[in-house]
Amino acid sequence: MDIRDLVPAVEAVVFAAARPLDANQIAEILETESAAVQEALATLQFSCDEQNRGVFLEHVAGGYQLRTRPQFAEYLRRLGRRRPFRFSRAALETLAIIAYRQPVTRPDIEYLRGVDSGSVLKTLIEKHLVRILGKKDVPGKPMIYGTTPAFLELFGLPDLASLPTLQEFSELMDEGFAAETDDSLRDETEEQTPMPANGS
Amino acid sequence: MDIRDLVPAVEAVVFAAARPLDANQIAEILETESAAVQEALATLQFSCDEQNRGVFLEHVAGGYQLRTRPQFAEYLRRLGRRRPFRFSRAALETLAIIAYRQPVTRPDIEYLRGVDSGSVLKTLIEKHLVRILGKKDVPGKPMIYGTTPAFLELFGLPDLASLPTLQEFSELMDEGFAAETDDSLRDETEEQTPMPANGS
Amino acid sequence: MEPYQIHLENFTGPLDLLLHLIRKHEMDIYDIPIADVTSQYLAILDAMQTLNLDIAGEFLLMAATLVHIKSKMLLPKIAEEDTAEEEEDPRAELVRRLLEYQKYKEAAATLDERPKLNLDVFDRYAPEPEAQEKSDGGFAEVSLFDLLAALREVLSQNPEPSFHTVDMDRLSVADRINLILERLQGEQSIAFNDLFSGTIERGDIIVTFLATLELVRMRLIRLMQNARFGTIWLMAAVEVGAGELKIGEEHFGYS
Repeated sequence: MDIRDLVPAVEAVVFAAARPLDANQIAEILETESAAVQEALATLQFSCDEQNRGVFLEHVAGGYQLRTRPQFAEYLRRLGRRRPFRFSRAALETLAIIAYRQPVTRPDIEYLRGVDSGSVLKTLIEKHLVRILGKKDVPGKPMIYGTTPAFLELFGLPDLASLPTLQEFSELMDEGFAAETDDSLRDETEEQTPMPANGS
Repeated sequence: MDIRDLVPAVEAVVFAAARPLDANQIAEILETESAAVQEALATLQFSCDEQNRGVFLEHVAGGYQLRTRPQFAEYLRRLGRRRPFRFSRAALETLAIIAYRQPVTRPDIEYLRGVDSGSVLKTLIEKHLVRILGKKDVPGKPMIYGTTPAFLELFGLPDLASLPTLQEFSELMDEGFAAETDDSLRDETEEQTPMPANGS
Repeated sequence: MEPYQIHLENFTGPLDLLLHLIRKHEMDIYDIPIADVTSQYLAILDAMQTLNLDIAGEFLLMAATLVHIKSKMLLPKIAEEDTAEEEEDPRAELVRRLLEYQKYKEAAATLDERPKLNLDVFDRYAPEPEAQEKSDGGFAEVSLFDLLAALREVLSQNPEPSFHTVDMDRLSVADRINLILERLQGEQSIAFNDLFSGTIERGDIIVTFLATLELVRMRLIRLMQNARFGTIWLMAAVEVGAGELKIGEEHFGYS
């Protein structure tokens, strides 16, 4: 299949698939090379942006999916397709901790948050955003938790490595409190720079 | 909304809608005139054809819908066949009993489930999640079932000892249904399927 | 309504409340005026108590921690050089936790700003495919949660007390049983001692022993010994014809 035919074929497959598909999966369906599909995906992504289309190609949860542009959100909510998740701050905090620290135990989460997190954890599991990964090989064998592909899909992330970088304070921690009155240190840490927005 | 914005907006609405929508319905969602939507639909239809896209706008009973081009039908049928195996409740129950109770016989499973489990067992064996471990030296020489390495792989577990115990799970699940419970969650659970609603 | 009730609901926990106080009063997080922050924190709890509002245990625990830090700060510093070096600032642990918490709080806010599926962006409406038992596309995502929920459900309908206490040991034994039966496939017999080759850990030995006993009890294997103190041999209790376990055998080489 030449590239001129491949781009619409890839579009059709991505359009028809219920879940994000990666280049290998698409290549298998179209009986072609993964590299060619990769190229076609790039072309499709570009032309969605270029041709002022209502949808864009998002790299999400290890695959590709067509999604409507965020600027139409207000109208599309009126379609009443599915009730969206409404996160409490507690749920978001817990989800962030699990996303960045996985595999993580419930006591770890609770130490970081300073509050009991059982019911929040339960809700996140029931919403299939968090899953039980198994057990930690330490005394007491606590259950360990991590995020699901649905978490990546919800937030439009290609993979966990694409999570926005955490504001890192650990360097400072290592130096301990001997240096706490050191002004140069304070300057560095006081700039509460918000994390990169990381537009998707 | 001017026509340049209206075309992608119409595309987004048609793309995301659960069923075909007519110009009036789209106009209502986009808070604009039906005539303008009609014009945008014509532009969209034209550009789908013109820009060599994998989908086209079809006027079907009751409205407009984006569909994949017929020439890709063969590939898309393949996509349909690739549909992943979804666990029925019976399959999940049987698998859970085997996982936690192995080595186990078919009568043991059926005693716990209260129903014939032969065909479910067969499916699980065909799916390489369950295997015959051997035969019991008692009258009838019943077969003994256990899980396979593929079972562990599916659930991302290093070994069976890493399966959370029912007690640990129950402790988490019996956490008070406090403030975290909301309606979207309740909708999901009422469906009676213990599986993720969208398989992700 | 009372301002403090609204207040409480706005905070996810004591760390969140403390961070708020530190920011509001423009305190230096690396040099927290512990007396000030403690009195402000306690004032909020007092006000809530006056209104007969339930205060979560974690908030009270933090109050105790703050008072404790405050009292330690009031103790005269020991002058001697050697001890002074080892002594950590009493606030250090709290500061570490606050900074760590703040990191995730901000991460949560950043996450929340992203366009979310079904709220800000929409995928194509694809109706749920019917459950398909015949397919070649691998498995739909299924989680341990689903497995455990199914187990819990089936057991709640059919209570059998002994079954409810599936514990780790039992599952470790199940692992070993699988291993032993796997080794017996295609072998006439295996030496009991060979089951322990390479095993040094006491727990491992016990698990292997229990697995062997369980297999004998279930009449899945037989043990044979030719002479007193001779080698003990394990063999399948039932000879399995070559064709019979064909399906089973395939599973070892899953791809």
